[in-house]
Amino acid sequence: MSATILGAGLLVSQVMLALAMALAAWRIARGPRAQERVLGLDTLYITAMLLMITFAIRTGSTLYFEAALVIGLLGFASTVAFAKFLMRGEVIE
Amino acid sequence: MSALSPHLVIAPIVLPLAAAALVVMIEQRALRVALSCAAVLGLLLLSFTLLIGAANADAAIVYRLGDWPAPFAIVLVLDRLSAMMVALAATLAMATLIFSLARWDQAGPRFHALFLLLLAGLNGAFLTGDLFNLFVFFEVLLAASYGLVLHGSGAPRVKAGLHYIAVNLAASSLFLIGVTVIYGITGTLNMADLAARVPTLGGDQRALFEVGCAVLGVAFLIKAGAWPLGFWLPPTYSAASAPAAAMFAIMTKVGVYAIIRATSLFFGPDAGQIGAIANPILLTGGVLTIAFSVIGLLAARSFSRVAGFSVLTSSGAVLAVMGAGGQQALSGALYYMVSSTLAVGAFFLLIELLNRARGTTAPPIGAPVFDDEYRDPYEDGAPSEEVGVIIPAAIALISGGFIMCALLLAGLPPLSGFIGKFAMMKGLLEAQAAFAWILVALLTLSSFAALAALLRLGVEAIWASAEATIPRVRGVEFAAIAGLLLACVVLTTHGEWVFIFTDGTVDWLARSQDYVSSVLPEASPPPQGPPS
Amino acid sequence: MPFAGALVAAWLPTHARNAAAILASSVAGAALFCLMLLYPESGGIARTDIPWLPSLGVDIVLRLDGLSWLFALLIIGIGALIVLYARYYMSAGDPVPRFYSYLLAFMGAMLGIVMSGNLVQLVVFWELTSLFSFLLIGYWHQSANARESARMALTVTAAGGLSLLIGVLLLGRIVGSYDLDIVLAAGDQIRAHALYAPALLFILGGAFTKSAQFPFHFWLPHAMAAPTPVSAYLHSATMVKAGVFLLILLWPVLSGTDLWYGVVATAGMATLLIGAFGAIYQHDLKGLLAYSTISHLGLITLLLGLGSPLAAVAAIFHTVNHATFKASLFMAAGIIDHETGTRDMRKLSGLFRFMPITASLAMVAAAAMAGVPLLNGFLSKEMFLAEAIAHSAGAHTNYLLPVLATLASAFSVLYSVRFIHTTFFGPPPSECPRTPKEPPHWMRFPIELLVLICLLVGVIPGLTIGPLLASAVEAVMGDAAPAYSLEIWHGFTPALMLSLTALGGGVLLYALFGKRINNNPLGAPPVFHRFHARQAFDGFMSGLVEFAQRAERLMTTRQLQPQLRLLILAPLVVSLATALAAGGIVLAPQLQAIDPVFALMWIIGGACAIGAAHQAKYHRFAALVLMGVAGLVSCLTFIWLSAPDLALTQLLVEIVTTVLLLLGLRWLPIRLEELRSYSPASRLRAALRRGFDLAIAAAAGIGASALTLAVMTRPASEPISRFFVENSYAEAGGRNVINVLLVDFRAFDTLGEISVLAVVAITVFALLRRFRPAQESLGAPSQQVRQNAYDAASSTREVGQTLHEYMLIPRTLMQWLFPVITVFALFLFVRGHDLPGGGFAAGVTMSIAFILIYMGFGARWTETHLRVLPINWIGAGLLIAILTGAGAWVFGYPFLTSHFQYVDAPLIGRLPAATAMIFDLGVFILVVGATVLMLIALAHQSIRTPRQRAPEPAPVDADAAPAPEPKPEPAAPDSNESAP
Amino acid sequence: MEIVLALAIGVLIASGVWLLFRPRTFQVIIGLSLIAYGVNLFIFSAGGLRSGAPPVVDPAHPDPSLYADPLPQALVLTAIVINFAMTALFLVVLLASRGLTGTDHVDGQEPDQ
Amino acid sequence: MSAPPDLPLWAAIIVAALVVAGAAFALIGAIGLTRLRFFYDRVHAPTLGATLGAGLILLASMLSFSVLQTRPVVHEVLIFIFSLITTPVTYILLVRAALYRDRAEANPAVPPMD
Amino acid sequence: MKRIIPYPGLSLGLAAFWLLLNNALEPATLLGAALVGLIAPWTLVSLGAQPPRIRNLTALLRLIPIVIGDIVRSNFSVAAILLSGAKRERNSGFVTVPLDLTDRYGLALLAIIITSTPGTLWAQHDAAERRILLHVFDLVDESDWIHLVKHRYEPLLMELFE
Ligand code: NA
Ligand code: NA
Repeated sequence: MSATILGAGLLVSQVMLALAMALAAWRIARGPRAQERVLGLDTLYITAMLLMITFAIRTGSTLYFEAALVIGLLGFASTVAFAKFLMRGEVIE
Repeated sequence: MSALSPHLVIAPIVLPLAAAALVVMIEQRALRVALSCAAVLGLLLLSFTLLIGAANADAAIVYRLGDWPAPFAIVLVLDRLSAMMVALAATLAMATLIFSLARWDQAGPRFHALFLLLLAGLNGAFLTGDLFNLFVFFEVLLAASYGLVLHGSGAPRVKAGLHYIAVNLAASSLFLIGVTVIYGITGTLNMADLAARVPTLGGDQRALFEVGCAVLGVAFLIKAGAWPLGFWLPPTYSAASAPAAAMFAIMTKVGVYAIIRATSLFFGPDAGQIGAIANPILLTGGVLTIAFSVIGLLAARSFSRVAGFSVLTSSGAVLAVMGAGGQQALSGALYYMVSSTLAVGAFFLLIELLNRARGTTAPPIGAPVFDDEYRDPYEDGAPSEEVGVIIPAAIALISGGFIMCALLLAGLPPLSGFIGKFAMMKGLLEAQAAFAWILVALLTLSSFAALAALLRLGVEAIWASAEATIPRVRGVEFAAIAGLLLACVVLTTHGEWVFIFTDGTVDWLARSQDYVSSVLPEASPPPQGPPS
Repeated sequence: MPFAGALVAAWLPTHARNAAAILASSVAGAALFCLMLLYPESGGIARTDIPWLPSLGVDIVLRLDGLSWLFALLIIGIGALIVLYARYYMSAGDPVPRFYSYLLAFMGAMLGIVMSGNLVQLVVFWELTSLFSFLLIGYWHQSANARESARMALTVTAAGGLSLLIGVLLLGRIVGSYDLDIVLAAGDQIRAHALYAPALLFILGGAFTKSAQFPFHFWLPHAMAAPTPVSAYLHSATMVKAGVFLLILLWPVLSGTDLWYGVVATAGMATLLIGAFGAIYQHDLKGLLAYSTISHLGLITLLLGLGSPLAAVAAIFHTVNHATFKASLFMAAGIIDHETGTRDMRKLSGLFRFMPITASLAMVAAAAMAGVPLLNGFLSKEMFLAEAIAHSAGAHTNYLLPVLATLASAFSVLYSVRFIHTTFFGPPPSECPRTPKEPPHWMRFPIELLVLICLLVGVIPGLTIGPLLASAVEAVMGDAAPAYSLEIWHGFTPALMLSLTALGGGVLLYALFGKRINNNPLGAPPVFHRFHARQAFDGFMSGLVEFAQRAERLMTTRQLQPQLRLLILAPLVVSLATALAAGGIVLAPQLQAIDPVFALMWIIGGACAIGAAHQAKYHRFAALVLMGVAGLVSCLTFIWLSAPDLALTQLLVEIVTTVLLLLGLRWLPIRLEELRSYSPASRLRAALRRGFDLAIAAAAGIGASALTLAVMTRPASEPISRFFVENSYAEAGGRNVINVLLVDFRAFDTLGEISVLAVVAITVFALLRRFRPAQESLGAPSQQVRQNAYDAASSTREVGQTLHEYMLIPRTLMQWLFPVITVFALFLFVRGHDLPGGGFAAGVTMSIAFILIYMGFGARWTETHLRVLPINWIGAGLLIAILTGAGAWVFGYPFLTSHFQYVDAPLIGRLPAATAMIFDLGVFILVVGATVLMLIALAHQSIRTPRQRAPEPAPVDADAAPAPEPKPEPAAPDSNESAP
Repeated sequence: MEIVLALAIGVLIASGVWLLFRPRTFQVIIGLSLIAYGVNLFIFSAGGLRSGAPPVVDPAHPDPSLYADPLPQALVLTAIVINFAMTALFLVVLLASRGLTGTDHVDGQEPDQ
Repeated sequence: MSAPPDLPLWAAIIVAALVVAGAAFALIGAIGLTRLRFFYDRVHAPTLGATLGAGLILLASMLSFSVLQTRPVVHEVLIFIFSLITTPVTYILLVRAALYRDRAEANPAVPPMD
Repeated sequence: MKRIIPYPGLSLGLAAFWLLLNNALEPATLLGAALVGLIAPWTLVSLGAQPPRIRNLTALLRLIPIVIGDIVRSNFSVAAILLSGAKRERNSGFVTVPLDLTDRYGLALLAIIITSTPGTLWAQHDAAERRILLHVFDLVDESDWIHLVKHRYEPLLMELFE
């Protein structure tokens, strides 16, 4: 019973997160401007992180924690690089 | 071999690697030069020790890395073929390094490190007994070759380098796909284990394995420069700096080596039906490659293209002979491969001097854009730290070297190029191999084409412009070329030793079960076939 | 021995004329002495075997029988005379030692041919004579004529040598040996063999090119560009006789068939006539002699072609005779040239008065050439005519042969008479550049000697040439040697009649046509002048080159795209063929249920991959972002499918790659969508090309899908990976099998992989040290320009304030995150052996910490605050990894053998300690170094100062070059490499 | 599951191959990266697909059937690293080419020149 | 796909509710990202997923693992803290870059620099 | 003390970070945490970061629940707006807020708070004019937002850092 509830909840949430990713990807594809695309990518990163955590809950394994933490701690490095590129025309001055 | 330390087998990889690590950190040029020279010299001595060891051993010498049992972890396998290739690489490297000391090693940063890493990659590729590890060392040597082809920079090099890198990156993907299919089907990466498992594959598993091998084979053919996959080769080799190009003479041989190794292990006499797919492809590829090289030689407008197409001739010859069959022919092909590698290496180095004599050295790369640009002693005209004295009678020596190179490349008597071609032709005719006639004709045509091209260009370059500048040739530069040519002379005079060795090698390659039992001593009965 | 002499001579200084000549003549003299010692007793064969390549059946066999002794005598004897002659002929300005060096080397090679006891060895020396002939013809390489002639001669003769090689290979294939004695003993076997015809034709190809037989005769007249001693020696006396020698040598085994007769006799006859006819019209003395040589060679070939033993005897005899009189004629021509400065017969005249001795000698030699009685030429020519008659005697209808033979003889009389008449008689020369006089005596001496021989042989043949000829004939024919007579007088035989007819006819012809010939402006026969050998040859060669270049263009491409198309098509075709040949492959025997989330993820990922492909041309930035999505979905896939390590690593690498590509994007000027209008045709072509590409791409995708499906649904029975799972913890002390694989089981892969990183980082660094950015992107990006302009315009702001404000908050965070990320990297490193993580992941993490600081604060600031020495890190990391691996040697274990145990520490508990961790430390350090090096090498391009001044020539003294910038690259200390 | 992954790999490789044939260097580098994603997934898939069974062994249960095949994963890791290096290299070369030849065409010159 | 872990019913219900709620916030944010029409508006939307969405799901994870391992497992807090700190950096930089560009293009919807 | 532990707060934080990462309280982990806390902050010294001058830690303790509450509340209100679609008229726009806060850490914290709270965005900071530009998702009255920053967050931050 509990497994069913948990399984259903996780499945629903994963599908929702995946849809969220799809919407973010839509934004990336549509743009229209570069900053929208970066924003979409950032959203995608966070959503992917959440998806990883739901997956960890589902498998009961803590082995996926680091990957999620990498997104949380370091994922912004690439979006910051994109943003800096947009603002200054180069990433490292 | 028992007298030798077993660890010597890995030394050809570790020695240059460690030297590279040190060289990277050393600031003083003299120290760097000394270190890399010492390393390569050590490698040379070592490689010949191993060669003798391998020649005297009646089985492969297996080095189990990490002390893990085969076939699980990576093993190094020193047999006659790998020992020969390692020794060949070391010989070429010694000469090339010496040559580069005159000026090329200063034409870009970190030349010595790249050079040593290239050697480590080459030796790793020759020695490894593991398919994926072969990929890794292929990448090491390719990465270093990317560095070397770009060494000195300039638009022609960068243009050619871009193509070279793009093609090889795509080829590496094919390599990975092939390895993956093979692992997915057989469950192993160890080449001996693979050879043992191949006969047990059943049904469409075998078909899939063949597909994997086909993809892998295409990757190898790309590296070997086989037509129509080797278009990248002549432009790249022409654009590369002399030492880089000289080392490239052996790079295509890595592809050839891999094909010989894989074919003899997976498609050998024990593999049954499965061998049928390899030979026609190799034969066709080889024949087309030689034909292409004949055309290219005739059409060549510069020495370096002649050299590049000569590389193709020797690749194509080995491939075609592999495909055509015939033990003696293959032995001749191996001999020819050794000879042509050394000769082409020497010729690439000589081209540099020839061009210098004609006053047409590499085109300048244009004015620097940045103030702190790397200063290229080669371009600035007044090299500050050239090694070695200027030697007199440069033109005469260059001409003499050119004639020897021409004889070697065209396979004309009396030097080793002739002997190699002769041995191949004789073997082909005697084995009554398929397509023997076409091959003999092509080999003859390639001789003629090389001769015609070299005559045309050489007469133009050496005789027609003798009054032009007398080039400043450094002793080390000439010593390097002379060393390689001397090696070819030794190959000529002591050809019998070489043939005894290559005959033994061919014989050894035909006994793939001995290779397997060397690597997997306890696993005489192959694992059971899958329950399919 | 001559080879050794050649080597010594090569080392002599350029102008040591006398020394070289003395050396050369002593070599020749010594050789002659040796030869005398080796004179074969009747029928004896002196033979020395030196093993060379026994496994190929090729040994060095020196073999001296009567025939080869005779030829050797010619080679050495005339060689010695030429050496003497050349001492005076060559001018002091020429590099004479080189000449002698080549000459001696040639002599050696020629001796090698005649003394070869092994056919392959013969081929070797054969090609060597071609080579030295090339060098000698091209000796005066300042002249384009000499160069081109040399090239032509070598091309033709070397190609002939290749043909000979194939012939020899076939002979060896038939007989089973290349040993001459064995081959000679196997005549019947050879003639009966199916390969006889090709073998014969290939061998004739070699012989005919060498001996200038029709249709390969054209190179010889051009070889006259060589110095006259060379012409005398190589192109009349010796080298051109090599072909004849070969025919004589193999005469016992190859002749006697219809094919032999048809080919050899026809070629010989054609050559004989063409040569003689051509010689008549030459105005150049040497040209006349050259064509005459061709003609005489044709005569010899014809004799051999006839196939009868007597004809062969005549051939041998004539070979010797021709060598003597033709060499002396050449030398005489050389003297004339030397003394008058011209060889043009139209300018020469009445020289008898100025150089009577030389003229007399030349006249005698020319008479011998014409076949005047009491001279050696007469004897062999008469034998020839006799054979011609004898041969046609069998078939009474066939009088062609004697008629043509007589005609050719008459021609030869004609040009001999013309030679003598125009040169030595008539009024004194008026157009000569120099006043002629007699040459030094020693220059004349060789001619005197040779003419004497002509006379002696002509008068007392039995005493002079007789024994030599006999032993040569015996060597060739053994017991089958025919009876022949060397008498001058055989009575009024038909041959004598023909001989006299020819003599008379020749003189008559000259009387009739002499004037016309002498005034013929072409210097060539009426029809022949249309055929210019050299032009034809050049035309052929350049046609060949042009054809090759056209074919090459068809067979190759210098463009990348077609190469890549082939590269993708090849595996597709090959693997499809393989799969079909094997009867097809079942794609997916069993499948798992589809996880909808996973499917949804890949709908996104796939769409983004396609989007990236679509956008990459004009919207690079968008393509980069879209590619990032595909990468992220790959990471999620790794999570989904039990590969946390992969997900972790892929994520980290994704981040670094993004930064890297963005750093690069700064140097790629924006591509604007092209507004150019294309013609409909080119648009159609482009559309077709794209359609084709799309088809290949789709095929590649389908192929990849099919292969994936086939492989992954078909688990291997006994994968070696079982071993790793079973032993990872028990034997290697790590729970994370992936990491244990990387640092222990397959640590060697990792060593290679970090080497790749090191190489690439170094290459990137090296290439960027000489980076030449596009002109458009040289300046600061437009954003910076605008923002700085805004700052500068505002009174309350200073330049850079916008940047400062923009980065204030990110900087604060990045600064404080640096230690945090460092600790995280440490964490990943430490736990890697047991849980996801490891040296590589830790290294990339650490480098991201560096990147953040660089992004926040800029390169200059960062490098004044942190010691960033990536190159040294690379070296140190690699060294640590190697030393860890080599540490096992100390304990006698193989490289990279790891040792692990649990250490019981007080208070803390059991700690795992594996040497593999140290290896991983090396990986970590190297990865940090390599990643940082690549990134900052790119980043540094922005802070390099573009040159203000126009490019100027580089300073001559490099050490005095002005220092450019105060050490602009602290990150990459390369002081000894950059300008001081 | 297998179908999804196989299709994914197919799409990645097809997109990459398409870009590989395009004339601009930046297209080629993106193409090579996409191919690399595809190839990495392909290697990874060779061991068969397992969900929720990462190869981190519990010392109590070293039974291979409980874990995903670790070897392809290790191979992918190596491939990722090498691929990263090659991307960096190719990037720098394309930049150098752009600077030296004045065009971002893969052949270093515009096709119609 | 393995079965989800065996949690007590109460925990299962709470965890399921938390993940669904968190995912709902993320989804709403993504919908906003897609549907909103101006860039500056769009930036607000994904904050939902980054804050409450992440918080709820991480809470679920903490609960689930704490129950499963019968000890407090709280390291998910790290993810929350760091994403809370780092996500705004991206947004701040992006908005500033957009401002720059809009001003450069003289977009009237954006306040000028002074 | 400063010579051993240049940034005490960071040391504590990193030690906690280590413990959380390892998710354990074993002796070895504790030792590791101590080492990390002692050593890692030194990397910041070389980066020349000024240690924040924290005056009053209680201000932080008061701030945190306020911020969390605001974030949660804003989440719901923004979610409501997004779900309601275009039914309700909504204005978004920029608001300039004068600021007295000058400490970089204070500013950084404020920026994070404002940006993390759905509905508000930190768009630009003008140090010279001592003002910030915010973007507000649902802008009804500008002064509400100025009030929020000036009276809800800024005093606490000033208390904390200045
Ligand atoms: Na499989
Ligand atoms: Na916000």
